[in-house]
Order: sequence, then structure tokens, then C-alpha cells
Amino acid sequence: MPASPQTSAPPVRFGVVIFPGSNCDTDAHDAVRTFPGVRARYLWHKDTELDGLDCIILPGGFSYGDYLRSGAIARFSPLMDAVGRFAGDGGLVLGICNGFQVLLEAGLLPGAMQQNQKLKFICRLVSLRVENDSLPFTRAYSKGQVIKAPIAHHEGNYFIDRDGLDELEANNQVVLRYCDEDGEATAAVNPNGSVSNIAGVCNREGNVFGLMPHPERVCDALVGGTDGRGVFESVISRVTSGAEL
Amino acid sequence: MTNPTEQKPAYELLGLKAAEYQDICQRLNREPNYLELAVFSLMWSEHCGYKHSRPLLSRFPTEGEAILQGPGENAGVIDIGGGRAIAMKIESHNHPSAIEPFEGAATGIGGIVRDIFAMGARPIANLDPLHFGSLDKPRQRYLLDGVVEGIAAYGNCMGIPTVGGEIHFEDAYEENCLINVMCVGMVEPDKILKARATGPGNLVILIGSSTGRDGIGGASILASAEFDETAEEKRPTVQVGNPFMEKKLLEACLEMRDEGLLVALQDLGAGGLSSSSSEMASKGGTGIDIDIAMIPLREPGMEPFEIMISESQERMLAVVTPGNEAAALAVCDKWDLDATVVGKVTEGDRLRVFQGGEMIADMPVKSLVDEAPTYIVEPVRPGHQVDEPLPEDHYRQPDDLGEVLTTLLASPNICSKRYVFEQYDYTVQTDNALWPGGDAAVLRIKGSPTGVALTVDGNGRKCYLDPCRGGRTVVAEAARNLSCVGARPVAITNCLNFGNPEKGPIYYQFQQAIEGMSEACEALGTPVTGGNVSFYNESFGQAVYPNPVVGMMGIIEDTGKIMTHGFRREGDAVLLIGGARPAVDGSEYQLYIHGEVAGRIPDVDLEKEKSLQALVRQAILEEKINSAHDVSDGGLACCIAEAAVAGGMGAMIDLGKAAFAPGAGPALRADLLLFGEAPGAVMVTAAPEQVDGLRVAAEAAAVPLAVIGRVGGKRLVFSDAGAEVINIPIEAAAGAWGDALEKILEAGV
Amino acid sequence: MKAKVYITPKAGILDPQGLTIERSLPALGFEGVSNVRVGKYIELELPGGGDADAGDKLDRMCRKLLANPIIEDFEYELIEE
Amino acid sequence: MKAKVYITPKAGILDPQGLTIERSLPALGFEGVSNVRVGKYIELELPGGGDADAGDKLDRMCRKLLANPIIEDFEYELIEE
Ligand SMILES: Nc1ncnc2c1ncn2[C@@H]1O[C@H](COP(=O)(O)OP(=O)(O)O)[C@@H](O)[C@H]1O
Ligand SMILES: [Mg+2]
Repeated sequence: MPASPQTSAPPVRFGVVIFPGSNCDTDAHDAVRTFPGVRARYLWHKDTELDGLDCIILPGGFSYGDYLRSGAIARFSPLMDAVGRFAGDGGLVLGICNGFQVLLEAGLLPGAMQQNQKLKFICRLVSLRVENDSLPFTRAYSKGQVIKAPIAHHEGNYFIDRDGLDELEANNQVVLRYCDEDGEATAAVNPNGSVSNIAGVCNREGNVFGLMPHPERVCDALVGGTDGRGVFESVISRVTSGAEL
Repeated sequence: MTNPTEQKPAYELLGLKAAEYQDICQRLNREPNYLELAVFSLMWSEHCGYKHSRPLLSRFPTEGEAILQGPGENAGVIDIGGGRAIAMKIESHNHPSAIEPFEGAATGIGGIVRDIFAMGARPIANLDPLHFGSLDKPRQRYLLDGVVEGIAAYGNCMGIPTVGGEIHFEDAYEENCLINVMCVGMVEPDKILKARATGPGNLVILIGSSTGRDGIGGASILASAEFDETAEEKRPTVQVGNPFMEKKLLEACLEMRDEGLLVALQDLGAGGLSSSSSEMASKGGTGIDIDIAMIPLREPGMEPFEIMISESQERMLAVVTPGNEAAALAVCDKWDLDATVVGKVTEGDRLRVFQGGEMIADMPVKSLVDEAPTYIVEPVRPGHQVDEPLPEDHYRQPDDLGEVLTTLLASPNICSKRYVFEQYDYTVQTDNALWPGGDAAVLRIKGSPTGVALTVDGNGRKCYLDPCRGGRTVVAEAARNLSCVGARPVAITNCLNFGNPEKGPIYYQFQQAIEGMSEACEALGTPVTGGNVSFYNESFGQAVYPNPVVGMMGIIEDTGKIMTHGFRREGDAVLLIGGARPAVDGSEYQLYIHGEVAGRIPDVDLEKEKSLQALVRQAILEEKINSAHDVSDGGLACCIAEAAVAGGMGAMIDLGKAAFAPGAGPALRADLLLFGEAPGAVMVTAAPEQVDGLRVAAEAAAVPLAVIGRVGGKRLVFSDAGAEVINIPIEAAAGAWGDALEKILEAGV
Repeated sequence: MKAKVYITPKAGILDPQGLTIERSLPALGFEGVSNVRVGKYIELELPGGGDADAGDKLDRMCRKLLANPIIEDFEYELIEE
Repeated sequence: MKAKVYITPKAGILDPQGLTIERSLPALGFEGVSNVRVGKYIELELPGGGDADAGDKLDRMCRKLLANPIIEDFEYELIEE
């Protein structure tokens, strides 16, 4: 029963996590606050209190310097235990870039990340095809739609074995694929060597979503575009409408 | 056989002259012990003491109403209105990068970033002007890859966007690459921090990494006879950067600033603890006591002098009042940083070093910091420098000018630098409104219509041919780049990269470049807010080109009106505004096609330059033009080709209409019109109905303006005297320009 | 007690670092090198004493932190001093 | 012929990875671990035959490409099959 958000509607509450080394925390925080009716607060990696939050964002950056493997140390923080429980209870968890890597290391999403095939950091505006438009994070898009967002990572080469990939496909868990302007997911436009051009995946239940591109960096036409707004719009409308998955 | 160095006195091995040693003895009223001598030698080194540059640097104009902090602190600070200020500084890491490119460049970023947050500013952008030897040499490719990866690794991890820079390849830099890095930060004027250790009794806290034997004094100390037996194990180690540590250090320092816990803050850079503590005391008009027994060490058995001059990275020195140390240490602890009270501010003017209870050094702060001897060298004009430009028919005109154009577009100095800038995160912090590839970067300020435009420019080859004109040219070009995006140039920082200043010709170049830069800064109203000097960039007696690199900041009043360089509309008129008669001397065309660097570069007319830039900015503000691009390396043809490739549209250009220096001399040959270089020209495009208005404005400003062609089609066509001299599809230009660098680097391993 | 840990990319996993090294070797005059695999080598010091469960502890450390079992294998050695 | 190469940060050179891992271990329940140093472990296959200079070749390969001798030490092993 979709309902339009009223001025009296309770605010949608985002929590933005700060690990030592996070560096897109303010970007994510500022981006969600450009939407009306949103409250956002920062969560320190030692916090365990997530009450009242509707969506937790694990932002980009280099948690613990990305030493050992990206996300490997951050996933042990007290907060991540709480995030695991939050997700288990159906809470919305969005991992962007380093946040995606942390979710993989924590086992909240399937697969693992390797270094980009060319072993170099890549910062570039890429085209992405929306593969699943029924998630709490993608309802504002339509299936097959091509959106643009920047990537900025050294380890975004997503790996999952054959069986795992089949399972992802069968459950509609591949959410975004790198593609060309016309929506073709060709090898030529795969920036990092990801299996099957995968740029973002969700868990089986659809309430945990990780992606390498940065939607929070394309929420304003002045600095790169507005194609990322849909991710946050989707979350907001999902929360305010109270719709079940 | 005895080692001849064993006969030399310690001071000489530490790089001090006999007279300087006498001077030190006099200031101390006794002979210094080894620790004191090591500290003096470091503070009186060229790098810390500015022995050959200080007298000349005072020529720079440094005053301006927006300047909140000029040279003398860790970075300059400029008020940009709306309760905000910009801190900026540029520094070189040339020598370390030549030894270990990745770590050298990475720690260069680390160092300059610390200078910015030492001012209490949050870093918002990095820029990196780089100069290497020619890329056909495997070592140069190795250096480029290492340096770029090092900058990327450090800057990206810190979450600071690298928004600009420049990369230049030429044989003069083969033995000495120039790795300069600039950092820009934002701070509210009332939160600016200074490095003044005031208030005797206040505590000195060392924060961050433990202290190891990194970069200790270099070879001069190692050669000392006293250390011969253990020289191997004391070999200065390459400094390795830890950007994660620095990120925590940044956050902790800004948090302490916000909580009002800091009396003063200073980074540890060159000269380590010696330099940071004595500079803080000198600025505060106080003394400082340091207890080295309190300092966390990374290695066992470190000598006191090693601890005092270690250049271990990622360390800061903070001064707090005695009641505040617990709160300050708690902030550090929150960020999982080691922090230790290592000393206190004292009455008087001494830097005293203790080891537990015992005083092991006692030196006057002023002598260390402000009284390093200065030297003036007799300037000698270098033999290669000439007064006359080459005759305009000195080189034969190539038959196929289209091929010249594609060759130049694919040359490493002109081609797209995408291969490099895509390794840098330029979108983090979500303020970058003009991504790399244009004339300047523009950062919006959230919640305000204002934007900050940034550029770096250096042109060693032109300075080599004429350092004074070159100095003027480089400042004017930086300003022109800012004006082309619609920004008003406000202030500069600079990095002066030169050879050995003890040589007359190098000293001459240094002096002349400063003169030229100063004149341009005065004319254009962009005072110098600080900078860095890098001397001794030479090997086997061969110096790099004299290369002053300018980092300039400008203000855009309305980020809704940022101008870009790509063609935007079919049918637009192509206009050339300003400009002097283009010359082959010192151009990319001369070097790349004719294989020479010779002649004399044309001068900048600073008054005209000022009018030209005001005119362009006004046209942008009034929304009369659709694109603007500075005419620089590669001349008019490359300028137009870049605009065509960026916009995906061709153009038809009539070279005969180019109003370069009207009436001055006979008609120019097509190759010089196309590829010759002269400062002071901007190419803009505008709707045909805007042309008359622009013409009137140009006449009023006494700036030449000519309509030279029209945007449209899918080809680049240049004609001269009715005949086509170039006609190529824009894909040919795009193909040549687009991934030339990638091809060169991926071809050879 | 000293420990050495060897971490290698799992068989069947594409190793971008190994591949890049393999491709650049011929240009440096090293022909015919194959199967280059790049992993990690970690040295560390375990607290002395309870030797019995040192191996156990190290094993858990590898599984939980040092290696990612989805893409990596590991081996270790314990060295008595 | 198979080769194993062990690359470690030179003594005295800062090892930010090792440092960071060491500092975070206690929070993960591993107390008392010290001296963590992180390096690389490389396996490769050398072309068979000329055993005599295989070691030599590997040594040069390490110096030129696999390790960075300015900040890293290396050791290797050759394994006959
Ligand atoms: N080329 C220059 N132009 C103007 N000021 C300069 C220049 N070189 C150095 N300075 C000033 O001299 C002071 C000392 O510089 P430096 O020792 O490099 O500072 P730091 O140790 O903080 O990097 C600084 O305030 C710097 O801005
Ligand atoms: Mg400083």
C-alpha cells in the first residue's frame, strides 16, 4: 500500500558508519541529507546501538588502510556484529565501494574482491545496467535502465565461483552490471575484470546491497550527474511506504 | 691505505663550511657537541635554511587584502569570503622519488598534506606537476608508473581528490625527475592554526608514528669517521608512507582543533623534530625543552642525534596548555594514535634536549631557525641564452601539416593524460565540478554559489631560453587557465626547481625567474602566499631546465557559470582573442618536429594579458560564449583540435584571419600560424549573434579579436590564403590524442 | 614462538598479479616462465609458553583474518627458537 | 623446475601493513602477537633443462622485477621435480 510521504510522516533515518580510514562517510551523509524528510547520523565503528535506524550505509574509503585485504580488518569491528544482526532482522544495509568489500569479508554478501585486472586504481564514470529493479534500493529505476556513476577503486574485481554465480543469477541477486552506453555488458567495458561484469549484488533476501560504483557522488548535476539519487529515493520510498519485500 | 675522509673534520662531513662552524661556535660560546652539530648542520642546510634563496625570495609580492597568511607558516591562507578560507602550498619530492618512485612520491603527498592540516585546514584537493625524461627510456616509464601509483595510493587513501596537475617529458629531466605536489585545504578563518609555541609551561605532544632511522641526514652524516664501523647498519632507509596513519592523524588533529585544545600545531617534515620544535619556538618567541627519552622509537639503539633529525613520516607536534593534555591524548586514543608528551615550552630562547634528567644539547633557537648564513652568488648569464629569436624561415615547412598535427597530438606532452589521472580519485568529497582534462579544476563550496578554481603550470623549456620571460609566461598562463573557466585569479604558491645555485648561471636563472614571476604577480594581482625551493637538481654537471612551477587559486562567483573548453554548438563562431605573433622558439613544434630547443621566446604583455583575461571572464559571466580554451602547447591547431575532440564536433578555420599582433610584420607561414606559440591568446566559441557584442567589448578593452572560423561537421579543416592546409576527420585527432600515453606505456615493459 | 604463513591464490582463480608478472618477464629477457602465482608471506611472533595450542591459534588466525578462504589457500610453519 | 620466492620488507623499513595488522589483532581476540611483517610469496615454473643457471636466472629476476631491492629483501628456493 504505497502512501505518499506526509510532512507529518516520521523521518527516514540513515546511519553512516565510520571506520578508521573511511573517507566517503561525509559524502554519503551529505548526499542522503539532500532528500526531504531524512535524518542521518554517523556511527562509530565501536558503536553497537542501531535502534531506530532504517538504513545503514557502509561508505567508501580505505578502512584500516585496506591493508591485508580491503575490508578484512573492518569486518571485525563491534559495529559489524550489530550490523549482522540488523540485517538478519530485515534492516536495510547498503555497502558502497569499501563498504561492499566489508560486506563480502563479513559474509553478508557472497563472493570476494580481487585487485583490478590491470593492477591500477581506476576512477572513471561508468555506465551500469540495472538488472533487478524490485529491491528496496532500486525501485526508482527500471530493469534494463542504463545509469552513470563513477567508480574509484583498486580492488573491484568481483569473484564468485561458477556455482555461486548460477545461484546469484537464479535468485536475481545480480543488481548492476558494467555496460556500454547502449546497455551491452561487453568485456570491453568491464573496467576491472569482474566476473560477468558484476558491479553490484544483493543477498538472497534483498535487504543487503553492495556495489562498487558511488551513487552518493552522483546526486547533484553540478558535480557529475544525478543518476545515483534513485538508490536513496528507493530506500526512502520503501521505508515511508512500509511495503514488505 | 687510509680513507681520505677520515682526515676531514666532523662539521665538514656534515656539510658545513669552516666559517659556518666558527659562526656556530661563536653563537654557542663553545664548541658544539655532535648532537648540536648535527642539528645545526641540518637547520643550516640549503633545504631548511634557504641559504641561497632567502635574499631573492623577498622580491616576491606577498601582500593582498584577501591574504590571511603569507609565506612564513606551513601554508599560505587566502580569505575567499562567506566565512571560508583556502590554505595552499606546493612542495617538491624530487630526490626521494628518483631513488624510489612509489614511496618517494607517496611521502611527498604525505608531507604536503600535513602542511595543510597543520594550518587547521581540511585538505580538499591535491595537484601534481610532474616532469620526467623522455618515455622511450624504460627507466622513465618505470619512474612515471611508480610516481603516479605512489601519488594515487597515498592521496586516494586519504580521501583527497587529485583534481589537477601536469606531466611533461623532456631529456633535461632524465637524471632528475621533478615531482612536485600541491595541496589545498579549507578552513574557517577563526579556526586557522599557527605553528607558534607560545605560553611557557605549555606542553609539547608528539603524535603519530614512532621514530625510526628514516632519511637520516643522508650521505653527509654517514661519511663521518665516527660512524664508519657501523655505516652499513645505519644506512639511511627509504621513507615508506603510511596513508592510513596520516588519515587518522588528520582526523585527530582537526578534532582537537574543533575542541579548542590546540595552542599550536606543526608537522614534522624535513629536519624532523629539530626543525619542527625550533621553528615553533622561534615563531612563538619562546624556548622548547625536548626529552628524547619520552619518544617512542621504532628501532633499538638509536643515537640522540638520530632521534632529533629522523624524518620518519606521519608525525605531528602539538602544543597544549597543561589542563588540556588529557583531553588531547584522549582524542588521539580514540583514533588509535600514539601520542606522548615529549617536552614543554619554556621562557627564553633555547632549544634544549634532555635524555631523562641529563641535558645533552642547548642551542639558541633564533640561530638555528632565522640566522642561517645566506649567500649571494655572482649571476652569470648562461651561454646558450640569446637576445634574438630564430628567423621565421629557420626551419623548412613540412609538406604534410595534417600529419604534423596528428604527430603533435600524439606526442607525450600534448596527448591526453587520462592514463594518469584515472589512477587518481578525482570525485571523492563530491565537490569537483570540472573533472580533469580542462584548463583548470573547479571545486564547489557546498551551500554557497562560490567555487574555487585551481591550476598548476610550469614551463621549464621556456624558462631555459629566457628565465625572466619564462617566469612571466608561467604566471600569466596559470592565470589565463583560471580565467578560461570563469575564475578570477587570486593568489599563487610556487615551487622553484633549479640546479646548483652556487653556479653563476643557475643563480642567474633563479634570480631572473623570480623577477619575471614577481612582475607578473604584481600585474595580475596574484600575490605569493608561500612555496618551496628545490636546488641541486643536477647530475653529472647537467642541470634540469630552470623550472618554477606555479600553483594558482582563483574564485568563481557563480558555479552555475563554469566554462569548459569543448565545442558545444554546431554553427558557433570560433574567435581568437588576444595573442602575439606566434613563434617557433621554445615550442612543442620546434622540439618535436624539428628536434631543437633554441631561440628566444616571445614576451607576455602583462597589461594586455590582464585586459584579455578580464574580457574572457566578463563574456563568461554574461553568458556570451559557449566554450573557452587557452592557446598554449602545440599552438592554435592543437588548441582547436582539443576543443573539437572534447566536444565531438569539427571546425573550419581560416588561418589568414587570425589577428595575431595585427600589422606587425609580414604574413606568417602556415606552420607557425598553426603550431607556433606565443602567450596571451584565448580561443572561444560563441553564437553568431553574440559576435558583435564581443567585438565591441574587445575594442573597448583594446584587445585584438578575430572571427577565425565556425564550429561544425566531423572534420577539422584549416585553410590559409584560400588553400586547405589541413583536413582530417576528428576521429583521427581523437585517436591520436586519446590513448597515446597508454599505448606508449603498455607497449614497452 | 615464530610463525611463517604462506598465502596463495586458490587453484583455478585468475591471479591478476601473477599474470602481469608472467607477461612482462619475456621483455626483460626471461623466456618460458609459467604458472606465476603471487601470494602473501607473513612472519609473526606468537606469545611464548602455551606451545600446545599455538598451532591451533595460528590456524584460527589464518582462517578468520589472514586469508580469505573464497579466493585463497594458506599454509603455515611454527618455528621453535 | 618450480621456484618459490619469499619477499620481505627490509629490516628498519616501515611496514604499515604489518603494523596495522598487529595493532588490530588484540581486538580480534589474538593477544600478544608481535613483529608482524607482511611480504610476498611467489611461486613460478622455470623452463626445464638448464638447471645450472636456473638459480642465477631466478636471482636476476628477483632483483629486476619480483622484488624491489631498495626496500625489500628476498630469498628463494628451487625445487626439482
Ligand atoms: N618559492 C617560495 N616562494 C615563497 N615562499 C617560499 C618559497 N619557498 C619557501 N617559501 C616559504 O618559506 C617557508 C619555509 O619553507 P619550508 O621550510 O619548505 O616549510 P615547511 O617545512 O613547512 O615545508 C615557508 O613559509 C614557505 O612558504
Ligand atoms: Mg611544515
